[in-house]
Amino acid sequence: MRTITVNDAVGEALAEEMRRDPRVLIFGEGVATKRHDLLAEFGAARVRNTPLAEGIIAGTAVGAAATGLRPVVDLLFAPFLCFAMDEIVNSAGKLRYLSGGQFAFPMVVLALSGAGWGVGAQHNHNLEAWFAHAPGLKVVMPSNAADFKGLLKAAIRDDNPVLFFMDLALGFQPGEVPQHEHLVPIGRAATVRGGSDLTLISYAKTVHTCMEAAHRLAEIGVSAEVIDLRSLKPLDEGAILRSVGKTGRVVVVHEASRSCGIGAEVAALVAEHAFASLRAPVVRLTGPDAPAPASFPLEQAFVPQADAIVSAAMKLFADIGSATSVTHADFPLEPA
Amino acid sequence: MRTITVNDAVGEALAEEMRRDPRVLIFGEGVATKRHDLLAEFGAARVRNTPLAEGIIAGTAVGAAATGLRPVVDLLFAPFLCFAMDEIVNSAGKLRYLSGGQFAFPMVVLALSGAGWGVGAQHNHNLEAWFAHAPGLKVVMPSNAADFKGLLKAAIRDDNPVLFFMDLALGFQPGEVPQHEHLVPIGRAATVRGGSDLTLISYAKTVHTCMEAAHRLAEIGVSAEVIDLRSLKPLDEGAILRSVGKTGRVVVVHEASRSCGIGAEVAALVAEHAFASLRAPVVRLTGPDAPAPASFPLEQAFVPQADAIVSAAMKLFADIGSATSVTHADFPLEPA
Amino acid sequence: MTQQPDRASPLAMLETMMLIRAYEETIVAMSEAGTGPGSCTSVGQEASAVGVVHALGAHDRILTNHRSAGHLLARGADPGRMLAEVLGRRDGYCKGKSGHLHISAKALGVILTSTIVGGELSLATGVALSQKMLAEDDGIVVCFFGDGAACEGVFHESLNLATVWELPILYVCENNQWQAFVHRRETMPVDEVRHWAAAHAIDSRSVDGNDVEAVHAAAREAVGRIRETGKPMFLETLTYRLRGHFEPDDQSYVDPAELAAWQARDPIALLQRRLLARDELTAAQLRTIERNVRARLDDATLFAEASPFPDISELITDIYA
Amino acid sequence: MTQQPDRASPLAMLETMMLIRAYEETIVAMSEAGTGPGSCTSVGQEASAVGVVHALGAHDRILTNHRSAGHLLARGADPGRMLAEVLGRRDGYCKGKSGHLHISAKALGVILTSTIVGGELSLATGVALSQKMLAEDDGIVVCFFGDGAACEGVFHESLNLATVWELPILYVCENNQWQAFVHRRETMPVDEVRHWAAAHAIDSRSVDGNDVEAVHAAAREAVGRIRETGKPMFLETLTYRLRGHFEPDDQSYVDPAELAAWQARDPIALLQRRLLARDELTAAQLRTIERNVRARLDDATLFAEASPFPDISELITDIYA
Ligand SMILES: Cc1ncc(C[n+]2csc(CCOP(=O)(O)OP(=O)(O)O)c2C)c(N)n1
Ligand SMILES: Cc1ncc(C[n+]2csc(CCOP(=O)(O)OP(=O)(O)O)c2C)c(N)n1
Ligand SMILES: [Mg+2]
Ligand SMILES: [Mg+2]
Repeated sequence: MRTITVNDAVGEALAEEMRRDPRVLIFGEGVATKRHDLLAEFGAARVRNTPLAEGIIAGTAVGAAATGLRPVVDLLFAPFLCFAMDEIVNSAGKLRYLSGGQFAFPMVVLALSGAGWGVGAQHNHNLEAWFAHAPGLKVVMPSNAADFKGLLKAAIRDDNPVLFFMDLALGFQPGEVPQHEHLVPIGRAATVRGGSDLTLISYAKTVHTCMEAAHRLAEIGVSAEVIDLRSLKPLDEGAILRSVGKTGRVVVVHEASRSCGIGAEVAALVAEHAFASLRAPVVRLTGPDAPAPASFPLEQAFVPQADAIVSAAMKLFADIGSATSVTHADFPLEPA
Repeated sequence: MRTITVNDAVGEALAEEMRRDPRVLIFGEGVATKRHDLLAEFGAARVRNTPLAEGIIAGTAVGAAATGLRPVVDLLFAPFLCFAMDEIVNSAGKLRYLSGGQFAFPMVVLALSGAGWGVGAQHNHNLEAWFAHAPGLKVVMPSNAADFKGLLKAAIRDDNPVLFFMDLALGFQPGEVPQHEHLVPIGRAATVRGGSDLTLISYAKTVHTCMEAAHRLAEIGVSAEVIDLRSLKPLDEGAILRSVGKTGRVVVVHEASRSCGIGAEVAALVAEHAFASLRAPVVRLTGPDAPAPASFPLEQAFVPQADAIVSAAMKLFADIGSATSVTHADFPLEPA
Repeated sequence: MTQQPDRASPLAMLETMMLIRAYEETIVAMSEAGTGPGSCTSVGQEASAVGVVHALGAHDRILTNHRSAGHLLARGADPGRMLAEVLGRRDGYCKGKSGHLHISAKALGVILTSTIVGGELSLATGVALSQKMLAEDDGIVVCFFGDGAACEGVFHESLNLATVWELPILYVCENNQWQAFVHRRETMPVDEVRHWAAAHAIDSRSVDGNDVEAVHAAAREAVGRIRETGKPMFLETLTYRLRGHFEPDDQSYVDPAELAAWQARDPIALLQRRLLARDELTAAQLRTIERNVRARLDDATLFAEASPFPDISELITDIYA
Repeated sequence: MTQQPDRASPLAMLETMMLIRAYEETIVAMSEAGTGPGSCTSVGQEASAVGVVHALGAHDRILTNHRSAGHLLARGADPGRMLAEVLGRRDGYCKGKSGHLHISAKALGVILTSTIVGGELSLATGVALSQKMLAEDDGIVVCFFGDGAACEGVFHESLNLATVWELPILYVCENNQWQAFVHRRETMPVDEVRHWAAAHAIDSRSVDGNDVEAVHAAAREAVGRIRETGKPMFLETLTYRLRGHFEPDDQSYVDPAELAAWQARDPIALLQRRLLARDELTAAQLRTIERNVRARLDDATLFAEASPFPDISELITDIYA
């Protein structure tokens, strides 16, 4: 084991997979400028800058994937995916099915999101749930360097389109990553802390917030299990249901907005398939249903904090009959 | 009261609002060709054909809305919204907030979706949940002629961007529509059938399937309440919670796919805020996590049917401890 | 890559054009009889499809759109499997999942048909990148699209990337003067899309799209140039959508004079008259072709109608690889 | 709509350019000191902003992008409120919610700033439609964007719609040779975007973007023509991004010779030299302007830093109207 940053883990995964398989290539706006190590090693045909046009970047990846290449495209910030939805959703996600299985689309789309840079909602928008709602795609969003590396390598080897979301705030976070070949299978959650009284479920940077909350809960005698989903589609339903079967209490935490988010899916899953085990309301703690502001204190307040997790958790041990709404910073339920 | 089709109800709403407010205009691919009655009455400046380019159609609406017009744009089929996501989500949904409230975006986007025409997944994709997940937007999806008319009129009068989804299969469905001015407020669900044993929650064409199921359930002594959500954002959380508070059992039904769909939001809401009332697992019955096929029998099978609703409902009256997965046509939980 | 000489012959092209017409008429008849769905026919545009596709080699690849029957049949697709697909049957090229709008046939090199207008343009660059980076031969990519698709921004993005990356693509714009229910003149300031293409520093030409020999000559030249230079080219076939946008369509919004003028230039009748006049075709030969084509379509219809619907379990197959 | 004569004078333009430069230098200093965030500065592009904006009337409207400080200041925006916005403070033009990337100032007619590259192009047509349908005067719309934005398909969609609908838009492409970390020459086959614009049958010109008098003359002519004809025009200002894409940026990827050549053509130094040579400016006057500008920025900084952060409750206001 050695400690490297998330950004370095991503760089290693790309280099190793490009070394292993000559069909892997990477392109995007500024990719060849920024990843000069890859350019130097693999040459200009496999590491390419593109014109500033997300639609054709994604579309080119889809067409290339269908015909033998294994492209990775860097679309920079998640909101820019809005210019590539047709290519990702209507083409990559549907054309295998519509062609009766004639084509496969082994491709990876990289995108950043999340608070931490003060750049506002046109750069910071957690859109992962959209892709979990669309057919034919896979979605991952890791929380630590080892998973960044292992999941990116798995994504590149996957024969399906994989959306690889990178929480911006994690880029420089160091973490232990095995020296040897390291793959993390898509579709498998990680139980990052064992516990028996309640389950905190999250992904990306709020996993760390959940760990902090779990730590504090432990101090007051509550044993919280923490699950890092890692893969948002396919979701590791077994891991979720097993944990809730044990604890009977769930708080789902993410920065993305609540309505129809990943937390809604997890809560709905639990409410259907772990109902008999549930001992308290299923609580979601999410970012507000607002665009992300640039102003530093507002941006910080946007993200669920450990305090809120702890107090949401504590309420689950109150009398069920009196359980009331526990939402992030007590925002009103309705947008209006 | 008189009986008119959904399509006619839409036409009436447009004409009445254009008559009432000279700032209302409509444009899109073929709008002036297809709506020649509107063209004749309101002229070429307010009823416009456009080039075939959804991005600029939506963007033009956003820019016009910010500066005094009240545009309605017809983007035809929901998958084509993929070419207009930036304009709808990043601009219309966020620029009010990012400008500190300087601008408002009174505009309506029309889009069709759903089974019934055998045209496959690039024309038929129920995407309403995406917009419920994005900030700053409203989303409606009516089930009957009166609501189509009343909600479209309300959407045109709303000072916010409203996504107005039209279930393709309903176009020629007749319904009673008041002769006089008829507005339906956005954000209010309709209890279309009262009941005490369980709540069926749906929107668009599957409301009718729920009604059929409720009818059959009544025959076997089960009293089902049916809620037509109509507005998907804002969601009428009060109406949902009140009904579940009474019945303690819920089946949510829609054609859109399950993962992070509207049903997930409803189920999660109930699991958090009506937990104490729940007497059985919260069940979702949705279209499969697949692109929509063209082949007629497959397309039909894609849509939740009354049989499945009845049997899902019946299972909720079995012993809670033994409650097991009830998904549409027993599809596996994971996409892989 | 050499052409089978007979594929390039006017007679071979006539037969393919007549096959396409007969196929589309079969679809229209089924739709009118209520035994088949509506569809976007290529009636009137057969010369464009055949002139281009008959100029391709076996390793070249094709992307196409919602009005694809001509391209597929010219490429040698089996009308029986196509009809089966249109009817949503198990033996269709896509197991019935596509229906008529996105038929692709990988074995024939007909890759990634998209009915999102502009979709084929966004995908073509990637297919060409594979040809350039992986192919052992000098295969090129042909991307068919309409004048409407050229209004989507991705048209420009595609042409620009193909130029900048030097991708071997023949862009074929079938300018049939209509974009669903909107006339082309309402959507662009010039009559020919080639002006837009030329701005991307792409060699851009237009040709009478109803004259199959002219289309074929232009396509052969373009294909040869692309193989030589590796760079993209743009060819516009000026033609007309003789039937409506989607069956049934009463064309009430169409100027009857314009329609009549183009009907008088029906590409099939035009070629028949010309070949008869040049003594390259006899009335007897023509009748033989007609009979052959008719027979193929009758067989195709029988095949398609006999093919069962897919099993319901197919609803959730072919989603992930 | 008549111009204040002094706005059009070279001296007035010089002062605005110097104000912009001083503003950007303030931001850079804050960013280096860690008291302010990074940002996309307009250093080197002041002539383009000032030449165009000083040619506008009060009822004209502006859309701009991530590199907007010059456009805003030239329009008369208060540097104090701008800095407050950059720092995320309550007194910023957008209450701190925008930060530096999407500052808009409705009262000044600076409408809908988008940091989605191409966003401003997609919105401009709608603003122009309002001008055309609602405005009582002959106000026009100016849309500023970069050479990178011209690579987004929506650029073409916007120009085409403006042509077809005859919308009063002056498209100003600030071609600064860079698109974040990619040189313009890697992304397009020609040196000037105007070739793409011209294909849309739009009157399209380019001008030395570092010569404010040339820009101003071209803009005045264009604005006049648009008021007269109601039709769009395209003006490209050929200029250079003298600092990096986003502070801090070491520009290690930039060719030093290219950078040096453009530094030698710094638009502010160029105008100063010219005015001194023409005896339209004295050294003493220049010092006065420098002092004025410095004083304004000092005040602005004090104002901005004194402005409080917004209350946390602001997180969920201004979402819906
Ligand atoms: C993105 C998108 N927008 C709109 C449509 C609806 N539509 C289908 S075909 C068509 C017209 C296309 O015109 P053109 O590209 O010229 O092809 P043609 O039909 O004339 O062959 C339209 C608007 C679509 N399928 N996809
Ligand atoms: C749709 C989109 N893609 C990418 C980006 C990231 N980005 C911000 S500015 C920029 C370069 C823009 O180049 P240009 O339009 O020439 O403007 P300039 O920065 O040179 O002024 C890029 C790639 C973005 N903000 N939006
Ligand atoms: Mg056409
Ligand atoms: Mg630039």
